[in-house]
Amino acid sequence: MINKVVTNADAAIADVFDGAILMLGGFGLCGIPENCIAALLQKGVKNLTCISNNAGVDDFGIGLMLKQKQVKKMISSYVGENAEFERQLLSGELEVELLPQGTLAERIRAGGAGIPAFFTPAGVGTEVAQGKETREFDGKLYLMERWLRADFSIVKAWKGDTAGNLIYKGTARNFNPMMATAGKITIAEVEELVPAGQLDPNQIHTPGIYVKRIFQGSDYEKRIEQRTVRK
Amino acid sequence: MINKVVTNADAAIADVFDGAILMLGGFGLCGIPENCIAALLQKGVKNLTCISNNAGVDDFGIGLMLKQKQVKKMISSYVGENAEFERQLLSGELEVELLPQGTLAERIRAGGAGIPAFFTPAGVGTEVAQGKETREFDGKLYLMERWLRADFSIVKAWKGDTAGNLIYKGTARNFNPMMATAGKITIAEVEELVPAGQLDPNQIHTPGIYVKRIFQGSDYEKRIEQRTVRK
Amino acid sequence: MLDKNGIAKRIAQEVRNGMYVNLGIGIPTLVANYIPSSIDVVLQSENGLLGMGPFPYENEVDPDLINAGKQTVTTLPGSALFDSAASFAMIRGEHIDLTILGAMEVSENGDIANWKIPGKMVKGMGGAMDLVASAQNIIVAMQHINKAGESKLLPQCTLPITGLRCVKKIVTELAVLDIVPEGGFKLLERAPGISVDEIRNATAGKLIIEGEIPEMEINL
Amino acid sequence: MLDKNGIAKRIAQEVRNGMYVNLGIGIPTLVANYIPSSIDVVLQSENGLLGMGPFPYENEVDPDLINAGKQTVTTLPGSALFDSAASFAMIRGEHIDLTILGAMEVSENGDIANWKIPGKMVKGMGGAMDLVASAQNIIVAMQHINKAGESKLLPQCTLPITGLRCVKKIVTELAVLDIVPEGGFKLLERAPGISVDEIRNATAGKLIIEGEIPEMEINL
Repeated sequence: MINKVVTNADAAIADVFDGAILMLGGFGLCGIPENCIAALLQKGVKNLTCISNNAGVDDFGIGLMLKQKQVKKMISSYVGENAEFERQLLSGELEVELLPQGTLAERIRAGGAGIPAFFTPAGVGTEVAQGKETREFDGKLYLMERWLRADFSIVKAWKGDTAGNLIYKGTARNFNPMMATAGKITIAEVEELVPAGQLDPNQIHTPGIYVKRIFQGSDYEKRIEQRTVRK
Repeated sequence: MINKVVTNADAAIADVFDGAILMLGGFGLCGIPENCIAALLQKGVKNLTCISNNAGVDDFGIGLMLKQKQVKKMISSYVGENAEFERQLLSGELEVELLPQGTLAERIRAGGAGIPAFFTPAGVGTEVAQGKETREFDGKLYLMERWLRADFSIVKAWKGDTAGNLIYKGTARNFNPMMATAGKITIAEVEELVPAGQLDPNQIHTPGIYVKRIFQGSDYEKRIEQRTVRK
Repeated sequence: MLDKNGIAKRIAQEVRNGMYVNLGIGIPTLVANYIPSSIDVVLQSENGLLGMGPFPYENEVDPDLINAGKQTVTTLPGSALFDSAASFAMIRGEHIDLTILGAMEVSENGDIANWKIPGKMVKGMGGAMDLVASAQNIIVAMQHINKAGESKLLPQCTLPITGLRCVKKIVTELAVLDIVPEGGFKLLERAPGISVDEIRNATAGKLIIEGEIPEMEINL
Repeated sequence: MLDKNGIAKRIAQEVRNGMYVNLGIGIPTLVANYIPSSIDVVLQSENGLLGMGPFPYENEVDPDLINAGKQTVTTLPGSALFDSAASFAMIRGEHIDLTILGAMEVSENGDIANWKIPGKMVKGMGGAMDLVASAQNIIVAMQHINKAGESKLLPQCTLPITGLRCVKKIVTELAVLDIVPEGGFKLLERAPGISVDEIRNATAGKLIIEGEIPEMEINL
């Protein structure tokens, strides 16, 4: 099986260039590629377009890249937890495109699946419909939405093997599997990297064909945004 | 958790009516719902439209339903292993709509996912394009294809739980997961039925929400079409 | 007059055995606390979980298991996890029986506005536009009156729309109302101690009152 | 002149380290036998398997594990299984590096016909139309001449089309040819013992011959 292993996050993101379009997995801070984000901060690459459901918080996740002004544009469904984000947006330093979450997810899937456009009812009659074709099927209105693709997709999984196969855990799966399919180059960081053959082929969430580079990450913080417990 | 268990195949398909549109899982004879097909033969329901990648062989699978003249129309991608099929088709007793396999799979997924139409490059410039909108995106031509939905989707899984969650094995997965999402009523037969809570929620292929009725099948024959071995 | 928990309790009475339900952030999340244990209901969280359980005990907290409000949660036996495309396929494909969410405004023909206030920082629509465009049955949990004292039940929404002609029922601190197909808020129940006149005064859109309007039956 | 295994052997030389490859039914399936063990290649079977291994030993036969030709197969370490929608998402999304399939006719602009003969029973296109519409690189394995003695390399296809302008290379019992962007079969190699004239006589479409045409290097 083809070996996709690179040594670490720095090696994995070495060719990310100024102005690149990135997809970054995660929902809130859950399932984000912490190691690669740290490496992108270190590298200081700029003018990025980041496709990610959220924009992190002020001091973690994509929020750190915003603070360093590495991001030119965000394509997201919800960006509400971030004061620096708000400042840059109001000052015009940052551009934002907001999409319904299901539309964002499906546009990314479509990018990976070679489907240039599809119809969804989400956003009909709203601002989201501006400039988009509206069409009726069986008596209901739908918007035509285009695929999304990226120069680099950066995802985080729970387990991975040297052939690039990935398994996610819990709700840390979220946008990671679709993004893995939609990047020209897909980079995966995993908590546990095993030799090819140790994962059950019936249970692979992302087949290795989509992953160009894989490495075992370290020091995962897994910060919780809303720690809610019962007594 | 909601309990979806019914006693057997007869109970599961009791309300399948003459003229119903059925989806039947399987690729060739691999992963077909053997118990439900036997029950449909017994029940003798007629004028069915069957959406299934293949049409079985003369003496197994959907081929048996053809022999009993229960099928009015097949929607498939490949129907080549069946002499009775050929006879009925040439005599005009049977109607057939042939679709590219990926288009068939995606139209079924779209049916389950609430996407009334999407664009695919498969079939551009061919007979399949007749009557369909052709459209250019980024310099490449695509066909617009509509969703497929069924009155009943009948699928076969390896393991299932009482809440309707399903796990498939090997290439017996094939069309079953998409079909499970696209039926008004989805019926699942499984080789092993376990109480809710015994399957790992990370490893569910079909979430229980899609399954209306589930039962543990029996006497699986699992006939092999092309037994090929090495010495 | 109902408090937030009262609204949640009343909405919980709408939940039926065997339903798959998506609960929005805020009051809708509280509904889970009041669903009778005698009925089987499965909660969907659109970040990729079916069969959501209660908040975890301290020693059960798992950062890889959150709900759409980013709160730590648990899974129940029979739950399933999936990706965001699969989750919204489930929503868009109308497999969810009931969606309960909050709103800033609802119009008498069922339009809903709940994602954006012009001039204020826009946080985004998250999954709300997908949910309202596809749900078979939508109940809105909200205050009848906004902080400026203005009705939120309007002839037409004034804020940017989230979805058209989708809301079926509204439960507020004052009343339970259905949106009828021909347009209008049909008053079904009064909150304890609230008069029809109080509801009429708080409703800017077309209010339909037929016969005696009962006070709701609810254990507060 | 090459036999079927010879054609498969020659095509195997086109496979590069790190490629993901889809092999059609017939001669293409034989290609797997001749891929050098020194290179890592992953075979995709469009019924839902990546990392297909050789046919099983008798005691390994599993009816739940077949290839797209319905033959029993095995999986290799690092393989993955998936459903048909995911499989064709992989194909349609152009993630497969090389597709090798058979054909009844190929035209000089790369059109392919391989699914239907008018007047004969139609078996269906299976996955062929998806594969040819999306593959980055398509090699056709076929006989140069049909059973009636007519060329299968034509100015235009006469049979119903499977896909337009998609074939990149053809390997027959007589020759290796590229389809060039401006149209035409560019002769690259002769099969052992075959002359340029023999190839010219067997090719009805525009044949491009530049300089000396070497005999192919192949261990038969």
